[in-house]
Amino acid sequence: MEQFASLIAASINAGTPLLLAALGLLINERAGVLNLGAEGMMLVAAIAGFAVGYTTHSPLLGFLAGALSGVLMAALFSWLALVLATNQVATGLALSIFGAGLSAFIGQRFVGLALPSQTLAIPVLKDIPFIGQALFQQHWMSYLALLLCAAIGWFIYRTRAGLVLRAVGESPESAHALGYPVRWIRFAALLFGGACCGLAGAYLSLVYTPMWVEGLVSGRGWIALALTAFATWRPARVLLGALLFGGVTILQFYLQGMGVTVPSQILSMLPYVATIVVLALISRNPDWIRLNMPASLGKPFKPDAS
Amino acid sequence: GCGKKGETPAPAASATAPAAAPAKAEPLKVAFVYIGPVGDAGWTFAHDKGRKAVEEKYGDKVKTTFVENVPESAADAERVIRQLAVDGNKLIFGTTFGYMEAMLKVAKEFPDVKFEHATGFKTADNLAQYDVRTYEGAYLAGVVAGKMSKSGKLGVVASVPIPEVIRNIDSFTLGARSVNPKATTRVVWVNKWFDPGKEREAATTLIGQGVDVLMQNTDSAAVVQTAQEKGVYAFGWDSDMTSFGPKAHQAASMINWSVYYNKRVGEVLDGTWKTGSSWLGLKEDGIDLGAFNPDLPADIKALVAERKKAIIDGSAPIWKGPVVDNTGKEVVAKDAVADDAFLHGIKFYVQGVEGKVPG
Amino acid sequence: MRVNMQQSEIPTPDCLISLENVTKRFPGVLALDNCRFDLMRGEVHALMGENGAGKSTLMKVLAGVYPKDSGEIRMEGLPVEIPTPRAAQALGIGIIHQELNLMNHLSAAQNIFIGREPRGRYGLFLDEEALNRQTKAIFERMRLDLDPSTLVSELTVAKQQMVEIAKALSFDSRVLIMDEPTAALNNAEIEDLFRIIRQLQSHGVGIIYISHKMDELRQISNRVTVMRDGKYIATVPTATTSMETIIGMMVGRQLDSDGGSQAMPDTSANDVVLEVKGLQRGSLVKDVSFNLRKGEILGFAGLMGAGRTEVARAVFGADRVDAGEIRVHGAKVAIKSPRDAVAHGIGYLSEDRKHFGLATGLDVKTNVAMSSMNRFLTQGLFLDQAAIRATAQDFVRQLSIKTPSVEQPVRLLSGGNQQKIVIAKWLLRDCDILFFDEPTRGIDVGAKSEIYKLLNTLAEQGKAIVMISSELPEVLRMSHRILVMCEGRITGELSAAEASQEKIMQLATQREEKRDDQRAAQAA
Amino acid sequence: MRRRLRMGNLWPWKLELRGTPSRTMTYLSPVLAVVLTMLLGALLFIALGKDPLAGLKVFLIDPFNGKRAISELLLKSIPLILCALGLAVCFRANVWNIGAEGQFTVGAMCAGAALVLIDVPGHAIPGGLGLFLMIVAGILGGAFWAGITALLRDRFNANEILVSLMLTYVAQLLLMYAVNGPLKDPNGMNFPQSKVFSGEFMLPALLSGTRLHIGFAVTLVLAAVMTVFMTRSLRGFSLFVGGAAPHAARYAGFSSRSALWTSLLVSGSFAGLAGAFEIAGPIGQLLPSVSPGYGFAAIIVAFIGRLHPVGAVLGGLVMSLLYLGGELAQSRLGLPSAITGVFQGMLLFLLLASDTLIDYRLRRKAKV
Repeated sequence: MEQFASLIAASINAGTPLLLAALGLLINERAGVLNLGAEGMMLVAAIAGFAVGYTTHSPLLGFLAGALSGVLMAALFSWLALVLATNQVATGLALSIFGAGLSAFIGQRFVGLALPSQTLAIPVLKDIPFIGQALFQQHWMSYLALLLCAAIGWFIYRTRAGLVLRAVGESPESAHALGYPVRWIRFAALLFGGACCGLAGAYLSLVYTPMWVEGLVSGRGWIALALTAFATWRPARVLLGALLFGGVTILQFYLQGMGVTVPSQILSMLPYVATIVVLALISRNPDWIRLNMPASLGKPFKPDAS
Repeated sequence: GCGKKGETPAPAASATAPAAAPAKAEPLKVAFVYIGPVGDAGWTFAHDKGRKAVEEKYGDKVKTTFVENVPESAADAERVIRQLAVDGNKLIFGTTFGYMEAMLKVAKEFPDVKFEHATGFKTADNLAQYDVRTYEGAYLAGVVAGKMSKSGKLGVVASVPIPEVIRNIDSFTLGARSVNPKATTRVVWVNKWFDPGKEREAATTLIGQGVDVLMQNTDSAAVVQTAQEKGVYAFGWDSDMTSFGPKAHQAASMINWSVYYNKRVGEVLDGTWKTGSSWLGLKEDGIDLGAFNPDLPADIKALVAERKKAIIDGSAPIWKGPVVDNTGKEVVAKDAVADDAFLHGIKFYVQGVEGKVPG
Repeated sequence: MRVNMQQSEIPTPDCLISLENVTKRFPGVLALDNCRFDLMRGEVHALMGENGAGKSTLMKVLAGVYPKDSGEIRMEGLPVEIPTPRAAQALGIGIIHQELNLMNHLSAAQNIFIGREPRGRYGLFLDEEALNRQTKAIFERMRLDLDPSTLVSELTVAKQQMVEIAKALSFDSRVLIMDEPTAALNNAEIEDLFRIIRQLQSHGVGIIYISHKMDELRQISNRVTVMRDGKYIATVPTATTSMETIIGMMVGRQLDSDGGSQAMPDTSANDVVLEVKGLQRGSLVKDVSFNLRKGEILGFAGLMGAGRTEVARAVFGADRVDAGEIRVHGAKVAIKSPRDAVAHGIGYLSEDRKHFGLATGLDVKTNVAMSSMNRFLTQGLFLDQAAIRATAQDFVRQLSIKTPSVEQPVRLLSGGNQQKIVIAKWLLRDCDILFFDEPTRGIDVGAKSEIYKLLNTLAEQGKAIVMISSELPEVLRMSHRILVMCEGRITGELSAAEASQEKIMQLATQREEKRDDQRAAQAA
Repeated sequence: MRRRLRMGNLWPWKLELRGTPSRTMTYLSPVLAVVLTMLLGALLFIALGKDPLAGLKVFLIDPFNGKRAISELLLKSIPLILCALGLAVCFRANVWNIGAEGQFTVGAMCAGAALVLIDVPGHAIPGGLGLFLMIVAGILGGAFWAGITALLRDRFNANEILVSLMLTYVAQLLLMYAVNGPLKDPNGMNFPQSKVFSGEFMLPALLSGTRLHIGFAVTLVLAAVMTVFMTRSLRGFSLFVGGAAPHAARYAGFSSRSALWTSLLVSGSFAGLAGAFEIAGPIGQLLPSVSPGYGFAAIIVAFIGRLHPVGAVLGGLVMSLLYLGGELAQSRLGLPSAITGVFQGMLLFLLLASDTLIDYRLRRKAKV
C-alpha cells in the first residue's frame, strides 16, 4: 500500500513538468500556433532557472528566471513565425535545436553543482495515511500547476479573453474581421506558452533533479506536445494525461524493482511507446480530432493577404 | 571565460603544424579524452582530478589537453584521438570502454605515441590498459550499508549491465551480507551512464519500495540528492558527493586516478613506459572508501578500516568461497579465491540480489 | 457604356457614408479602381456586379478588413479612416460576410457577442446566462426559433446565416453591409429578413445590400449601384430602372446582343457518355439520377447548399457515396477516388480552386501539367521538362493567361488567370467528361466570356460538360439542358428552350414539407 | 486616429511583397544564413574572450588542413548528406519526418545484426556479398522503422512528427537492448557491444591512408540519382505536388497515401543506409550508441540545401565543418563542445529568416 502511495507521489512529481508545459502549449495551440520548440524552451529555462536559483539561493527567483527565459525563447519564435510568417513546423524545430545547443553552452559552468532539494509537505494533510504520502508531499510548484490547470480551464471556457483566444485559433480571419488583433493575441499566447514551458524546465532543474546536465529535459517537451493532442486541447484531460505519462515513466522502474524480468531497455521504452499508442488511438477517428482541433492550428496568418 | 576550462592552458590557436617534432625543451604533451563533461561530479570529474594532479606534479614538463563529451561511437572517438595524436600529444588517455577499438586503430598508426585505455581489455605495444578495482569500494560501502540499514533492504541504481557494474552490485551485496546476512539488494537499471532524471526516478522507486540504503553505479549525484530528500542513506560514487546530500551521504567510494596517471607520465618522461594491464585497488591506493559522514558511528568506521586492511594484506579477500549465486548455484567453491579472470567475466548476481541479470 | 448616370456628387445632409476614388490593389490584380459609393440614412442601397466585380472588396474596405490604398471615406460628411475592423465597428459599420464568418466551436450566442459578452462579477467572468438571454432577445426580434447555446457547427447553413445577421444586428450598427444574405435562405426566411431590414430602415439604418437576385432587389432596394471589373459604373434608382438595363451595365453590354441565346444545338440524339443512377449520400445527395450526352452542356442550377457540388464530388469519387451506379460509355464503373475518376476520363473543376484545383505555391507549368504527367515521360521514366514548359506556354498563349512566365507561382496570379490554369490542366488531360463547378466565380468579365467560348468549343469538340453555376444568366446562356436541384434532390429538368429564371427559381425552392430542423437533427 | 501599435512596427524595415519570388534569393538565402551565422559566431568568440579571427579560422580553415583533415570532413558528411537526401524528399512531400535519427539507428542495428549472422568463423560468404547483404539489411531496417510512422499516419492518422520522434527514443533503447542481449559479442567480456567485424566486410577506402570509404562516392551518386528523381521523375514530381497541395493532387488523380509511403520509405532507406555505412565504415562494430545526432542535424542540412539533393551535399559539408570545427575549437581554443549545437541552431534560424527575402524585399520604412 505504501509502495502504491509512493508510486502515485512519484507520478505526480514526474507529471508536474509535463502538465506545466502541456498547459502552455495548449494555450499556444488554442490560439492556432503550433510551437514545436517546447523542448528547446524547456532546456534553456532549465539552465536559466538553475543558474539563477543556484547563484541567488532562491528557488523562487530561479522559477522566475526560467519563466522569463521561456518567454524570451517564445518571443524569438514569435518574431519568426508571426512577423515573418515562417513555417511554424520548421521554426519550432529550429527553436528546439537551438535551445539544446544554447542550454548546453550556457550550462557548461553549472554542471555538477547541486541545489538542496525542497519538497513542501502540507502540514496536517501529509499525515493522512496513504493519501498524505501520495498527494500531499509535493513541491509547491505541483500544487501551483494544478491550480494553473483549473485556471486555464476557467479562462478558456468562462472568460471573454478565453473566448477571443479560441476564436483566434478557430478562425483568425473572422477574428480579424471582428477587429481583434490576431497576431498580438497569438503573440501573447506564445509568450504565455513560453512562460509555462519555462516553469516546466525550471521545475526539472530546480526540483525534479536539482542539478543541471546537458539534455536534462530528455524528450519531455515532445511528450508534452503529444499530450495536447492526447487531451484534445482540453485542460482537464491534459492533467489526466500528464499524470498518466508521469506514472508510466515511473512504472518502468517500479516494475524493475518488483523483479519483472522483461529487459530493462524494453521497460524504458514504455513512455515513448505509450505516447505513440495513445496518439494513434486518439487520432484514429479523424472527425473527432477535427472537431476538437483548433481549425487554424499551424497555419500562418497574414492580415493583409488577399 | 569558461570556468573550469580556464585552468587548461589551451594550445595556441596557431599551433596548426603539429606534425613538427617538439624540440627537446618542449613539454610532454598529454591528452585526455572524456566521455562526459568534466563537471559531472562522477566518473569524468575523477579523471580530470587525476589530470590536474599530473599538471601539479610535473609542472612545466607537461602540457595537458582534454576533450570532453566525446561520444563512445568509434566514428567520432577515433577522429578525436587521431587528431590529438596529430597535434603532437605523446601520451593519450582514453577514459571509457567505448574508445577501445578506436584507440587500437589509432595506436597502430602512431607507434611513437603511447596510448592508455581505461576499463577495456585489448592491449598493443603502445596501448596499455588500466582500471580500478571499484568493486572493493563497493564492498566496503556494502559493509556500511549492511550496518546502517534498518529494513535490510538495499537498492542499487545501476547503469549498464556490464561485468564491472554487476561485479560492483555483487560486491556491495557481499559486503552488506557479511555484516547482516539477511540483507537483500534490489537493482534498477537505467541503461544510461549519465541521466540524472532517470537516476532520480529509479532511486525514488527503490525508496518507495522500502529500500533504505542506496548505492549507485552511475555517473551523477542524483541518487544522493534523492536519498537526502527522502531521508535514506546513500554513497558517493567515484567522487565525494557529500555536498549533494550531507545527511544522506555516508561515505564515498573514491577513485584516485592520479596515482596511475602520475606514474605513467613519469615513465614516459624517463623512457621506461611499457604496455600492460593494471588493475589498481585499495592496495595501490587506486580506490578508497572515504569522506565518511561525521555522524557515522565510530564502530562502523573501525569495521571498515579493519576490512580494508584485511583486503590489502590478503587475509580476507572479498571473493573468497563459498560464493553462491542467487539461483543457489555455488560459483566459487569453499575456500577458493576468485582470480582476476573470473572477476572480469562475472555475469551473475550473488545470493541476496533480487531479480535476474539483464540480457 | 453608361446608362442613366445619376451620380451623387454632392452628398445630401442625409448622406450616411460616402466613398470617393477608393483604390485597392492586391498582388497581380487591381481589385478596386477609383470606386465611389454612397449611402443615405434609412436606405437600402443594392450593390451589383458580377462575381469579381469588386463588390466584396469594396465592402471589406468599408468594414476595415482591407486597408484601402488610396481614396477617401466620409461618414456624415466627415473624412474617416477605417484601418481595422474594430474602427469600423466603432463607427457603427457592421458587415455580414459572404463566406460565413462564424466560429464553429462556439455557440450561437458566443459568436454573436464575442468580445462584447455581458460580464459577470469583477468584469472577468463570462455571464453565460445573460449572454444567452440577450441573444434570445435578438432572436425573438428576428422571430427566430433557436437555442442561443447551440454550437454553430450543429446549425444548418440557413440558421448560420441568421446567426450572422443577428450578430450584425447586435452591434446596433448605423450602416449594415449584407453580402448575399439570402443565398441560402428559403422564402419564409427571406421574408423574415426583409421584415427585419424594413424595421432597421425605419430606424434610419442604412443598408448596403449585395445580391444577384433581381426580384429581391426590386422588393427591397431603393437604389442600385453597379460595379464591373473593379470600377464604378453607375448608380440608378431601382424603381425606375429596368432589370435589363442593370444587367446590361453589369456585363457591359446588352444581354440579347451577347449571342448567348443562339439556338442551342440539339444534342438529344448523341451518345450518353455518363449515366448516374440513384446516387445517394446522406442527406446531401438524395436519389440523384441523370444522363450526360456527348457534346452537351448540362447545367446544374439551384440555391447554395442544394447539393450540386456534392453530386459532382460524388461522381468524381471525392466523397464516399452510400448508394448509386455510375456508367461511363455504357459500362458500369467503380469510382472510389478521384484517381479512378480521372482514369475514366472524368475531370472536375472545383468551386474551391485554391484548395482543390491548384497547387498555388507551385508554378504555372507544374499546375498545367499536373494531371497529365504521363504524357511527358521520356523512356517511360523521365519527365521532359522542356516539353512541359512548351506545353504550358502554349496554353498560356491559347487561353491568354496573364503571367510573367510559366515559372511564376500560381498564387501570385489573379482569379481569372488561376481558373484558366485549372481549365488548361483538364484540357491537357483530355477528359471526355468535365464537371465545371462555378467556373466563373471570382473572374472578371473579359475572362468570363473567354471561358464561355471555351466551354462551347469543348462541347463542339464532343466533350460532355456539366456546368454547376449559381449565376442564372450564365446557366441559361450556356446550357443545352438544365437540371435544378433543391435539398439534395433533382426537382426538375428544363430544356434550353423552356428554361427561364422564374422557372428555375421555382424549382430551386421546391422544398419538401419537412422542416429544416428535423432534417438537421437527423443529419446530426 | 490614435496610432496603433502594430506588429509590423516592431522593426525599422518594411517587407514589401515582390511580384515574383526572387530566384536569386532562393540560392542566396542559405549563403546569407551561413555568413550571418559566422558573424554571430565571431561575436560569440569575442564575448568569450577569444580572438574571433582565430576562432573562425579553427572553424572554417583548419578542417581543410591537409589530406587527412579533408578526408575526415568528407567522412563526417556522409551520414549527414544521406539522411538529408531522404529528409528532403519527405519535407517536399510535406511529410514531417523528424525521426531520421531513429531510422539511422535501426538501420545500423540491422546492418550490424546481419554481419553478426554472416561474420562467423569459417563462414562461406565472400566479403563483397556480405557487405552487400549488410547494406541491404540496413536499408530495410531504416525503411521498416520509417514504415511504422507511415503506417500509423496512414491508418490511424497519427501525427508523424511526434510518432517519428518517439520512435527515435524507442530505436535507441532497442539498439541498447540488442547489444546487451542478442547481438552482444560472446567474447567481449559481457560488454554491451557486438564483435568487431572482419575487415573484409568493411567498405574499402576511397582515399588510401584515410578513413574515407567508398560510401562517399556512393553518396554522391545517390545525390545525382535523387536529383533526377526529384526533378525529372513522375514519382518525384507527384510527391512534390502532393506535398504542396494535397487536395489539388488528389483531385488531379494522385494518391496522397502513396506520397506518404514513398517519402517515408525513401527517407527511412537513406537513413538506414547511412547507419549501415557507419557500421561498415568508421565504427566497424555495433555499440550502444551509433550516432551523435546525425538524424537531427540532417534536418538542418536538408533545409540549408533547399530540399534539393545537390544542396544536401553542400549543406552536409557545411554541417560537417561545424562538427569538426567545434571539436577543434575544444582542443585548440578550450571552447566547450556545446558551441556546435549553438551554431547549428543559429544557422537554421537565420536560414528561416533569410528565406523571407525570397518573397519579400527589404525596404527602409519611410518615417510617418
